[in-house]
Amino acid sequence: MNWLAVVVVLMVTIIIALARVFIGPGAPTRLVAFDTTNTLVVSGLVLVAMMFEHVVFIDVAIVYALLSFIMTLYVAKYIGGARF
Amino acid sequence: MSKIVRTVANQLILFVVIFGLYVIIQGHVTPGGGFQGGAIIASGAVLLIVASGSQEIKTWLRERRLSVVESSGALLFILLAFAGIGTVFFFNFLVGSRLFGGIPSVGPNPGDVWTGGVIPLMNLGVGLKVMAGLSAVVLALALFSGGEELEE
Amino acid sequence: MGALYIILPLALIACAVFVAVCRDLLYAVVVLAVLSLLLAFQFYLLKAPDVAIAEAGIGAAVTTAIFIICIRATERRE
Amino acid sequence: MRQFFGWLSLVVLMVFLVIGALFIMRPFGEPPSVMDDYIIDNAQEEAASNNVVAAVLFDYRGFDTLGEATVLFAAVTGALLVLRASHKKEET
Repeated sequence: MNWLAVVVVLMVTIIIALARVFIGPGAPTRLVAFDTTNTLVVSGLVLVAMMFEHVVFIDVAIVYALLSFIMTLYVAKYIGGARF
Repeated sequence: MSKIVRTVANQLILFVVIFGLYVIIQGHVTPGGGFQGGAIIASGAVLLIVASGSQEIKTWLRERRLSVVESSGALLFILLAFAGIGTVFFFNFLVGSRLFGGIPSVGPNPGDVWTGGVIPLMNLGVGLKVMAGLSAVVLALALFSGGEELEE
Repeated sequence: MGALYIILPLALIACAVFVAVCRDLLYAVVVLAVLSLLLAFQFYLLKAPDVAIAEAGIGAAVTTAIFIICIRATERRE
Repeated sequence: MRQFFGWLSLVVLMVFLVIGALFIMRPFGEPPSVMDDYIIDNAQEEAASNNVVAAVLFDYRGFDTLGEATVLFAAVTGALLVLRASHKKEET
């Protein structure tokens, strides 16, 4: 399998989501685009780990999948107007 | 935040802590180590702060206890460093003994947890230190930010 | 492999310029989170998983949390 | 106009420095000394650790990790000192 082509296509989709992060009107649009970027990068990490053929590279993908939604929660709580 | 977020956070904190302990303890075999595992567990504390609010966290997680944990981690690190001073400072004196004393074969191998000499214990000390330190900083900032009245 | 090593640093530079120029601090923090995400991916492609785990743990949760709490306590606009 | 020339000279200086650094820079992946070859060859026997990064951090360069721990301790102490003092002053 040619994993590199899949990763490059994922990078192009990341660039498209990044454009929405840059120009999107308002904070909620940027937040949703940012969450999309999170998911795409996690799948890209798993694909690159399969490309390198090392088992230990999966750990980074697990860490990011566990922790990436925390900043989404923080920005969402800020937009909601609650105190921390 | 809402009940969904609180329930999911209370279930997920277990997995975060277990994965952080895995990263700390396997730090000399797989990528990772004390700093990384401590940062992961501190992120779990940050998740609890955003899910339940800092006023409810304050009832069982104090900065004073966190500073005690951090100082004990630093003390463990420095005592392990001084324990090998018969040869040289930071000497790896546990290689060959019964505790963490195995020596791996040269070249790529899957590895064993019972290797590394003094390195896993130092990983544990640095992990305690980083975990308590980052949690204490974020908790203090959240308490200070939530304690005063904001006009908006 | 060459295409990734060209696309990803360009995206990093674009994110950094946006963070420096933007007047709204909340948008800057969101783009800073994206920057740390892509930086972890870059370290990962350079086969440094130790640094990638550290960047993911610190940049994912703790830095954004500190910045958002500080914006809550102060003004949002620059 | 003067500000424009200032910015222009700054940009020209930065471009000059970056291009000069690209010419001076060592080829990617070439080791700059023999020390890292020694560490890569002997870390598994001397430090008994498969992860060479952990061996360097806690065995070969232990003083650097001690300095990093000191910096973290100072940062946490300063943050707790400042925030706890201002918090207490607001209550009274």
